[in-house]
Amino acid sequence: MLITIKYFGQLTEITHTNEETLDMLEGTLIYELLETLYRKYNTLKTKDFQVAQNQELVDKNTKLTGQEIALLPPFAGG
Amino acid sequence: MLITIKYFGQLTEITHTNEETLDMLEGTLIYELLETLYRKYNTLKTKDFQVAQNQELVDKNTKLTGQEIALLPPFAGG
Amino acid sequence: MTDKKSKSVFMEGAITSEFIGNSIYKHQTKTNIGAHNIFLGQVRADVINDKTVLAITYTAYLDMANQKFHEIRESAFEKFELTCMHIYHSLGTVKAGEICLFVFVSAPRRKVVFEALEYIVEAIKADVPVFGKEIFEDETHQWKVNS
Amino acid sequence: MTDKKSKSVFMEGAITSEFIGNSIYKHQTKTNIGAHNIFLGQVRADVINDKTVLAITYTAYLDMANQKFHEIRESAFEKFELTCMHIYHSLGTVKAGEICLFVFVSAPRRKVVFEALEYIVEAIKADVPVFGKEIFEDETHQWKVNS
Repeated sequence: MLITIKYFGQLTEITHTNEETLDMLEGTLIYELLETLYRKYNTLKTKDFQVAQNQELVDKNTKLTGQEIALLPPFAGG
Repeated sequence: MLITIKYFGQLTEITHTNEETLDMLEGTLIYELLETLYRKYNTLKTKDFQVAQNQELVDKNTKLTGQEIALLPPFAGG
Repeated sequence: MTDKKSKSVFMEGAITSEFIGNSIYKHQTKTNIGAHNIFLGQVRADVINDKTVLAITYTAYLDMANQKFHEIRESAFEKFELTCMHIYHSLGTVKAGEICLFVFVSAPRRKVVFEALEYIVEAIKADVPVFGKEIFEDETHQWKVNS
Repeated sequence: MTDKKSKSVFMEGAITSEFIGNSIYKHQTKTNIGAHNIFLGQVRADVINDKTVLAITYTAYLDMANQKFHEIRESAFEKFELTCMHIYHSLGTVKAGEICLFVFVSAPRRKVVFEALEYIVEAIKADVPVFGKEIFEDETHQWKVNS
């Protein structure tokens, strides 16, 4: 199952990309996806961020649905 | 003791003046001054207003000090 | 950089949107400000007994009103950590749709500007001797009362 | 006369005082409005470890941000009897002293505009995925976090 992952703000300084596509197994949970990303990007683990799936914040035990995932560092609007 | 009395807003439609001077006895209280004014202006009694002496709102049992008296209908600022 | 000097509050006629825009512009040099909050009072074309309000003519007990504005200003600066505060009120005739009150507070952070602005506007409504004559289209009038 | 249509919130660069003045001007035809309340967020020249912030560069997760702005708008109209509501947020670089957020609410009477404005501003700060990179005079940067 192809998952598009978007990175924002300071997280892009770690990933050096705004967006990538990963192939994950059906039934994978968000935290399992994060483990995969932590292996790829060592320092990502040290950063504070929330995860959105289909533009809604989700818990790390949520199942991947195949929709867009976004890693969102602390908001700074206004 | 000469007292200057100022009228504002709708009260001026009763008094037909913005300001007048009355000669009152020393020791006169505000409500006694008002009795005098009610005799002069019949419908003044039916109107809602506050009294200021020296630009501060005062109780009707306050003694006249000889300073400026103002009759203030409800405020409508802003 | 606290701007506490007292200025004239009353202006003849309506307060224009250009005046307000310009007042905002002047604050762009104050780079310790992070939040502005602005209240604008606008004259409503209320319909009362089938007659529409065209304008309000404002008068004031000027000496007392200026003294009250000064007290409100001092008290707001004491209660709230504001960088600056401006108050303007119309005198004379202001048409429906035009602005008659402009209150502008600024501070480094937002929390304080919300509290300060409401405090100031409520104090103006309650304590400042300003009187408003609502003029109807048939040239009759009634006297406005704050609620 | 309730203006509930959704418009674009994001603008490239700073929000100018002329834009704000013009937005106020456009409301003078809405003569059922008695009270406006405006919040402006201005970029502060904060000094952090002896370095001064010159500007903030804003980016956003646009699809989600627009959705959140829409939800905040709907929820504010549901909670408060507003005549109209406008929200503008900058994207890209906004210099210290310039305005990056403009929230404008209007209603017949004042009480509701105070409550609504604070509600909307707090919701924007909490829920909208906007990111701010604070640029220092030596071209280094740090990432802003709302408090």
